[in-house]
Amino acid sequence: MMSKISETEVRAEVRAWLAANWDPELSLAAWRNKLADSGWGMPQWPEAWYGRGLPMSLVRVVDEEFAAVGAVSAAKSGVRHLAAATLLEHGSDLQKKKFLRRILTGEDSWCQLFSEPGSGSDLAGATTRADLNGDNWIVNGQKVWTTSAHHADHGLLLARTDWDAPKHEGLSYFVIDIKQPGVDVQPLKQMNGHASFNQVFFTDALVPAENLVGGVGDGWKVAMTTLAHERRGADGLSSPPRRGSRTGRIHAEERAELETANQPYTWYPQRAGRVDLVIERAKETGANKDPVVRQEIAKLMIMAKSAEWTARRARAAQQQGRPQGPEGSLGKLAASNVARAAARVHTLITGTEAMLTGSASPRDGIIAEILVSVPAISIAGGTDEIQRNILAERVLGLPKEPRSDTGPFRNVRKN
Amino acid sequence: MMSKISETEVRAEVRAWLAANWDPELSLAAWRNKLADSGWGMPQWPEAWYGRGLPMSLVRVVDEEFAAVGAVSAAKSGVRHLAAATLLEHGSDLQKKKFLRRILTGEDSWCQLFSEPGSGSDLAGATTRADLNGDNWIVNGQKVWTTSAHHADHGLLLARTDWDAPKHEGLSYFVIDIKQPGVDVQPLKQMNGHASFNQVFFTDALVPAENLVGGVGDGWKVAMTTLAHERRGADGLSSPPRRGSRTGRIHAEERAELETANQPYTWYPQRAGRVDLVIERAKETGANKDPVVRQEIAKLMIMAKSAEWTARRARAAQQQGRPQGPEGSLGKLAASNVARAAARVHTLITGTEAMLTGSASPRDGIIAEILVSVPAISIAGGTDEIQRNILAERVLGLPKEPRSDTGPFRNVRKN
Amino acid sequence: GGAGFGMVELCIVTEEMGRALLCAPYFSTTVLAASAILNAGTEAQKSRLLPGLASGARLATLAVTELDGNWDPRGIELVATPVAEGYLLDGAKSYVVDGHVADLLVVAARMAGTAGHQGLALFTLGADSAGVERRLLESMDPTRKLARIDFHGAHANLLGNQDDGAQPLIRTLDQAAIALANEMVGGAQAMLDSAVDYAKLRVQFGRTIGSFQAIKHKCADMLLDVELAKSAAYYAAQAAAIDDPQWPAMANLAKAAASETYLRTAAECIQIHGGIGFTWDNDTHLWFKRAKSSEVFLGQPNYHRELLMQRWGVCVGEFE
Amino acid sequence: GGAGFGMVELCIVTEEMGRALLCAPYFSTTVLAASAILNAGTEAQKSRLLPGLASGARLATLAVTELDGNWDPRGIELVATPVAEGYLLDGAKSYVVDGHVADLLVVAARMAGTAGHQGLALFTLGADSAGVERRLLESMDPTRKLARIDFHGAHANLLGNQDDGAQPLIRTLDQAAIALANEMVGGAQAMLDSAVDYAKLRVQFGRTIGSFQAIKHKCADMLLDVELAKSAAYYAAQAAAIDDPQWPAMANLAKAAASETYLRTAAECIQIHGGIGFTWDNDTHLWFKRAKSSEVFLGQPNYHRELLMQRWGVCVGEFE
Repeated sequence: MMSKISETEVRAEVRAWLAANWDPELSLAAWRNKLADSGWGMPQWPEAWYGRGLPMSLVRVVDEEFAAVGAVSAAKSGVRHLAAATLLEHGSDLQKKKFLRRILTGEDSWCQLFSEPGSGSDLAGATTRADLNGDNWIVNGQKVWTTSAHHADHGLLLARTDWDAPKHEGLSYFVIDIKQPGVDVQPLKQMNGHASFNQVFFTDALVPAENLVGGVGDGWKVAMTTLAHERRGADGLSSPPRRGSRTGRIHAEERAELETANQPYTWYPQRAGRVDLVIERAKETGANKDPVVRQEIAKLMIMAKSAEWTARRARAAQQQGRPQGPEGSLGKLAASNVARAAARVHTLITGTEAMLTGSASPRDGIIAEILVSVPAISIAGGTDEIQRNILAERVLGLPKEPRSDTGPFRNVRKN
Repeated sequence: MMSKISETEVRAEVRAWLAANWDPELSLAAWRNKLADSGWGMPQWPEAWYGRGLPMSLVRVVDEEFAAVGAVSAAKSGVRHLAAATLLEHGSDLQKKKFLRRILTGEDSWCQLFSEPGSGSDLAGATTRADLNGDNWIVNGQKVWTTSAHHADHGLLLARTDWDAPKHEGLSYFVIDIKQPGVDVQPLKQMNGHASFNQVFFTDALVPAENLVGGVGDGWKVAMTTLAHERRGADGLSSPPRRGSRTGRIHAEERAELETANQPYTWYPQRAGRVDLVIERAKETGANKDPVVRQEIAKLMIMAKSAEWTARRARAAQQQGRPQGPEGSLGKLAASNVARAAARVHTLITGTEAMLTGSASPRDGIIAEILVSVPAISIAGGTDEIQRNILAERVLGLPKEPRSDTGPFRNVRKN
Repeated sequence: GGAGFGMVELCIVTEEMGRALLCAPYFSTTVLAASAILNAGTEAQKSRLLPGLASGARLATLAVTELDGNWDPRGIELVATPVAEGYLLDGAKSYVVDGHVADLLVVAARMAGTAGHQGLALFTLGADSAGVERRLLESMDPTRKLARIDFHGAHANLLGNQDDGAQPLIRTLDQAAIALANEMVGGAQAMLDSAVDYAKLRVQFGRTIGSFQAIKHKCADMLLDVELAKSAAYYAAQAAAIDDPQWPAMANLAKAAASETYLRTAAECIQIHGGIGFTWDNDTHLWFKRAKSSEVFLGQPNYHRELLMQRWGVCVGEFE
Repeated sequence: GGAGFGMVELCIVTEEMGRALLCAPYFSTTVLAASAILNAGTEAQKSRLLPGLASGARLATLAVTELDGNWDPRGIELVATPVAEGYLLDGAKSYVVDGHVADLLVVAARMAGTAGHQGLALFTLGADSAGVERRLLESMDPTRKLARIDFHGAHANLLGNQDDGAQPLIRTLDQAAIALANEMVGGAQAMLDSAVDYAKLRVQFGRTIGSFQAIKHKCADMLLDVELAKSAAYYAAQAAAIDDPQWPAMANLAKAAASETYLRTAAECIQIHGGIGFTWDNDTHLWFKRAKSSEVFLGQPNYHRELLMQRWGVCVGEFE
């Protein structure tokens, strides 16, 4: 009953506020500052911090009302929302004050500085070091696989502050200013020609002591929060479709923002194998007349559909309250199998033309991009081997392997 | 030059001896005792022990002459020849005297008592114990996967004599008399209905001290000799085809001997998948008209042929002097893949009839026997997983895993 | 009403039976025969025939496949000839589940001189009728008994009315494929559980074998395999229950998915058990044989994959 | 003489080139064009054309496939029309290896009004002849350059005599398939070596990743895969060398085996390298792209498997 009432109240309140304030001719920043001040941009956030402390069930109502008038939302894309979630949970008031507003106005963009050349699967093996010197931490080392670092303002940095503690206990978590001389951002080109990631080199880069998130040595715990939100984000909770016209200054600015945000991800659908194209392609090439090809298409579609329905079952279980757990690895592993199978079937269908690439090749090069992008899916975001370990240990309860990385990190074998 | 001459000599000598002694109306035992006395039965054995100390190159000559007149050879089948090879290398003179003659006359048959329910892949983890009591070792425990133990006279026994030594160093090797009250032999029925193996239970079984082969604690080293000869035997060095008639008492006795020896192995071809039947079956069922089936047949045949040629390349390399090494595991692993694929293709070809078994089912039940026998090939004689370890470590030189079974065996975790 | 009344409940039962490898004649009587009667029978026939089957008083089965083991109804050759009252059946059926013990037989036959889907209909008769000759076949899977049944002018009644043609039979086979898929994922789950339990128990080289990555990753792949096949089987049952127009295609999808998964999982379960898993006294082989027999029962995976492609209109289907 | 004069030597070279990923125009000039001339040419033509190719003074290639990428000679549509002296070629070829740099073109064409294997023949002409239009294609594999070549009444000479028909061309394609199979196993070996070397070097969780069973077993499977494909490629080369009547079927077998193996091995090599293996600066992708392109070059595995079955008489072959 209670929530029923407040739902009506909330709907009335937000509707009134939008009627009074929404204006497509405002600048993106101006509008989002209104959102920050009113708390309607992130209604689930605490009232103290640009929110209204609403339960998620009511956030949906606010989203619906925003959608109804086509109002632009607070900035949510990319690492930004991971930064916000992490700071809300572990950040100091000073840090929240410094960063949260410009996160949700979208004026600042953020990147994640966890992976290193020497620690990919083994994230906690980071060797980028931070040493306290007076009021500053001095950072030296290298990070990699950083999305959009080249136009980020701040980075979420995992660095080692104690070499005598065990691996997971010697790490600390910082917010680092990317736009400083000690930080050098280089693009990293992939085998499919895209450069969606960066390498980031630190040479005596500075982090003010006040930018330490959580305590010294709490880095791994804080990073887990970031990663948990990243996983949840991967589930892709989509907002309701927006009604209303898309004209007006603010929409133009938002489109530009989204374009920049999505630029690194244009090849991701190809990485997943573009199962959606398989049957069309079979028909347009005439490969559908070959019973051998049909068998392979069927095997692929059976796997892909089953994976889709497995994800659906997992979500249903979550909605019945079960936390999104290691089952996530099921979807990740299934996605790898599906993508590899899809690449095989696309080759089978495309035949000799699969030797070509670029705009003159099938589907303006999309097919070729599938073939050279699929190898990434079983690596990025945790290799298939890591996913199998997670499933075996956390879902099936099989014992861990004997560890070789215990004791002081200083003495642990490294690259 | 030298060997050229002695080849002629050997040929003349054996030919003369056969002319004077070969008589198909002799009893098998009588004839083979002549072979033992003359040394022509095992010409590669030392002169002191029923042989003539000939190099393998000349043994071929002797085989040819035996074949030419159709003379029966010394008993070689089964575990017998492993026992002889092991005793020749590690046995005491007393042991050679006691056992070798009746091995090559075929009057005694032998079995191998290595595997245990608790130590399959991990052979050195044997827990069957032998404790010295006066002039006898008292044996207690259980062995399994023993071929033909039910009509064996002696067994090659691997048992633990020291529980404080590390795993491989606490084992000793014995010749045990199977026909004694303390030894209970039970058949072990498999999922395909055959019972080719036995379980052997020891309850205070006795082994005279003089039957210890090698020293106390040398068991693993001695067992390695047995296993090496077993592997070599698996290569199947076949003798030249025998000419001459097959009539006469001795041939009847030999046929009976062979039948007994081969009885446990009748299903082994089915275990390997019977690739030889695939194309015939496709033609007789009309499945060859289905392009989808043809693809699967082709995949199978390509794998099978490639495996066959890989084995041939390995043999060629050995003939050029390279010792038969871990590459053996390649063939073993390939055989598993081929057998599994063959079972799939036989099912695909046979269709609904694959639900049947017995004499009324396709090929008098052979197809059904393939389907329920193939699962054994990736387990027996070392699982696929063990073969992969061998290939990774001994061929590719990848590092071993950290061990969990070092230190006194008493403290090692067991089943 | 609709195709799938009770499909979800039916599939929950078959999944459990598959897991426990129960050998009750449930599949023959309820999944095959009762569904056929529901799909084809007149109201009168339903109320006359179904209660006995529901109560378990009578066992029944459905005879479709003939000596060539073809599951495509167009291959049916057994002929029904109309007589004064009812029909006479002539021909042979094989691979009839529980055909040796069933009291009531539902038989798919065609009118003389017809071909393809034309002229197909379902008939019922008592198994003890004159002109019916039954022989138990020696089946690899001891938990699924099969019979050959010869009909020499055996007197039978038409189920429903003849102009329904092949549809009730096709619908029955699709429903059965979904029920079988659910039975198979139950069996696959049992094999996964058994493999994992053993891997936690069995020690080699001083460690439980479940701590070796080779075994851990094998089990993880089995888990994924089983979860995917379950999703397909459950989805198909749901689709049939709500009479989603896609449900027949989902039957093909689920049957193909579950067949491959069950066999792989059973084989891996034996592999993880090692030698002991190949012995008669270890029950694993019973599931393995059930998996083998289920793989081809109601049609092999490649048959169902081709049907799926045709029903999805990937190619011009000669099927429907 | 025979089909395979020098086949073994040829394949030793291509295997090494595949391993090192050499981009010399060896395959186009020696494996394709020179073989075609040896198979089809008159003695006079051989002694006129081959020395220049052998010395490397002139580059040459063979143009077979057309815009549809079909490797079955029966699909050739490019027409040769006899004129006073020689022939005029009209039509288009594509996927011609090194077609943009070759000096001499060997072209498969058919006489107007013929179909199937009838009326096929090989022709030679200078790449700079009038009526020849060449365009470099954008190929995924930067180490295998491809061109489209259009012929508008270009003047060409018949290679050999016309009544040999398709046989010299078919023989050339079979030889090329064997040479390519050997090139591919060379590449696969390079991928295996690279993966193993990296697995011995790379440390995660305090151990070299090569000490984890997941990686060890992956490498063991790669080893088996590569050894089997090598055996097929070597055997086919031998069979061709001694003109074993089975050799054309062995060409199909080897090409299919090597294609699957090379691609799997390259993909696993990237997987074992992890993220770094997906980067442009890590050379692994060059072998991967070569594997991808080799998989379909001269015909996909399923095409060669079907040919194998037909040549073995498993089914009535429409091929030969």
